[in-house]
Amino acid sequence: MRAEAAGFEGPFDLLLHLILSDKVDLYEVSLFEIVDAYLAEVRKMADCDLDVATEFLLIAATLIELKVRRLLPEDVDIDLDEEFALWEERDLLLARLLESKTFKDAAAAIGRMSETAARVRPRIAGLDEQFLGLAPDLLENSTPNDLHRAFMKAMQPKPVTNVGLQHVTAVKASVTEAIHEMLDRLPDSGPRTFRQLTQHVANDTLEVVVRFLAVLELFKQGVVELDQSDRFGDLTVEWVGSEDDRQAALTGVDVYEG
Amino acid sequence: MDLTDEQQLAHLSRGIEALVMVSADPIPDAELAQALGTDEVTIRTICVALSDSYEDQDRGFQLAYIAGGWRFQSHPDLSEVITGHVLEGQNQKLTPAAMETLAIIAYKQPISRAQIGAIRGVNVDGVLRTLSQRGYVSEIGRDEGPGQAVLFGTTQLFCEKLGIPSAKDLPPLGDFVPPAHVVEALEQTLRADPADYVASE
Amino acid sequence: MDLTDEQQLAHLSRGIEALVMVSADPIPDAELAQALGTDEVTIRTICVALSDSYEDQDRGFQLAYIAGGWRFQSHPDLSEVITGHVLEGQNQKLTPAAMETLAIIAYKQPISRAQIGAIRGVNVDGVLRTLSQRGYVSEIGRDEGPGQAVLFGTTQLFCEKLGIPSAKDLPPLGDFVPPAHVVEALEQTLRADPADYVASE
Repeated sequence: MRAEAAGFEGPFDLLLHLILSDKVDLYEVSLFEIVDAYLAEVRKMADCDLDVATEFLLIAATLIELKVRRLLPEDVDIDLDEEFALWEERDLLLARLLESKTFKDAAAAIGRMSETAARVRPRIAGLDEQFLGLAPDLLENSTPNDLHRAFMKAMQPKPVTNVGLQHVTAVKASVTEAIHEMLDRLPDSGPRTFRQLTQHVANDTLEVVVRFLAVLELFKQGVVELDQSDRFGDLTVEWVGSEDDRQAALTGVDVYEG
Repeated sequence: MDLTDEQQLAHLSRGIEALVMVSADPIPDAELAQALGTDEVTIRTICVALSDSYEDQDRGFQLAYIAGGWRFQSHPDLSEVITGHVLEGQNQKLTPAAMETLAIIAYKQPISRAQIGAIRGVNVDGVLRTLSQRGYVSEIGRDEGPGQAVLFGTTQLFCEKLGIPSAKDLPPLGDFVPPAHVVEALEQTLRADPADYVASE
Repeated sequence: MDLTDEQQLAHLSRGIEALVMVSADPIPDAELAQALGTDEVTIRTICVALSDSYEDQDRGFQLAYIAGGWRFQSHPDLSEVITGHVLEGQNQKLTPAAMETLAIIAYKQPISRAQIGAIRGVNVDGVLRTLSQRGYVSEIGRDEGPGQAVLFGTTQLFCEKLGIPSAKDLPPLGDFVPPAHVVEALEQTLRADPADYVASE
């Protein structure tokens, strides 16, 4: 991974480095330089892992938004919701940076502790041989296959089990997208059944579930009404919000899921 | 057997010395207490007294409570004598990424892969593999939630490598929260309000 | 260094205590003398003095000259305590770390301590000692390279315990290719020509 080769293992690492780099006086750092330097780094990562690049791009997008906001003259009318959303993202970014810095310093302390601890060696000799006869046979009930298994385990990186996590993360992202999709369709369509709303993804259970969660989220926000006349009958979804609600619902979706 | 208190104390002291001497790993209070037919508080008191006596006598070894148990170890003063002699273990240094991930796990355990990734901002699969291969972290459970995510925590070896009794004995995380001027610098740099910005220049 | 005789004596005493404490095997006079930059006679004199001081202080351990070297061991008085403790630890089994080390030796023999350490990523002195004390592994030769490292292999007892005629009868590894770090570890430390190595099997 190129990002790692450059010494930045994550987007927060890089941003922290740019802001706190001791080459510049802390109070002289300008957002503009940071954004430019950040983008330059992201550009260098052209052929890096897609996941990594995405994370870096997310931060870059927020930075650009912040930069744009600063460039705008004060009296320009800006949607208050958008403004709030930007502040929220900025605070989130700030929190992540502080967290990152905290653990960076904790890691340094742990490193120093291990250096100190390395100055001593433990006693490892174990039992005097006169007592060894007493101890039970340690290989009792072991089979050649146990040895084989132990060897394979010693040779191979521990199999990294990854139960469910990927799809949990995926659901998170897709709910956001599903809400966007609903907001595109619902306000102008009149009452629709949930079945109609999910027709195009009907063969993918996960996608249907995601849309169901999106509808629930909008219901929670009070911008849709749900109606189900029979048990197990069709669920009707109706938009009852205003155009402003539509904007709010859009920006209210938290990209980072911090 | 009728023993005076003093004799009893001497017997326990000697027993502890002998047991710790032949144990290949740190030996917990409870195990010493059981082997010597006494309670853990007594064991702990005697161990501390023994440890002090070695220090007072300027011995080249220590009795230390590390990774959940008592062990004999060389005195830190003598690291040069020891390192010159004992074969170094193949302990390559961890990368900064691995160190930071280790710190996150140490302070936030039990913690899932996804949670670590969220704090680091990147996928941590490779680093986690290194750390568990080294034996510093391991799976210590499963999340009860729908995904039943694997939860990671630090190991005894981790405590041994740091010379601490348990992960609870790490310095509090609060000690590392950035000082006000750093927070302010970060805050200022990311300030979005043009009015503030113009004013501050 | 300008030290008084007394300081010098204290330094040597502490050095001996530290070295003997952390060594897995008895350390000969000559080795201690070399590590501490003095002569064997001085070492022997100090060791005897140390040994006497432990006896005078009624410690639960001794410094004893056994099998050509000095080592710490539990005091014979306390063998009952140790015996009781050992017997209590009934369902003892090899730790996973020891099992993996044994497996590496079984499949990759002859193999040096350094090679095993490089594959396991940790110092394996303690585990190796346990395994050879139990008679599961032993020295089966010396590396031809400059270091003449001791090479380990499994024993007849090991095969008996597992119920196989020889270590060659362990389940085959098939077309398993060891990961790069293992190959590197095996090549790096073993100086002998791989051709010889295969031929000698």
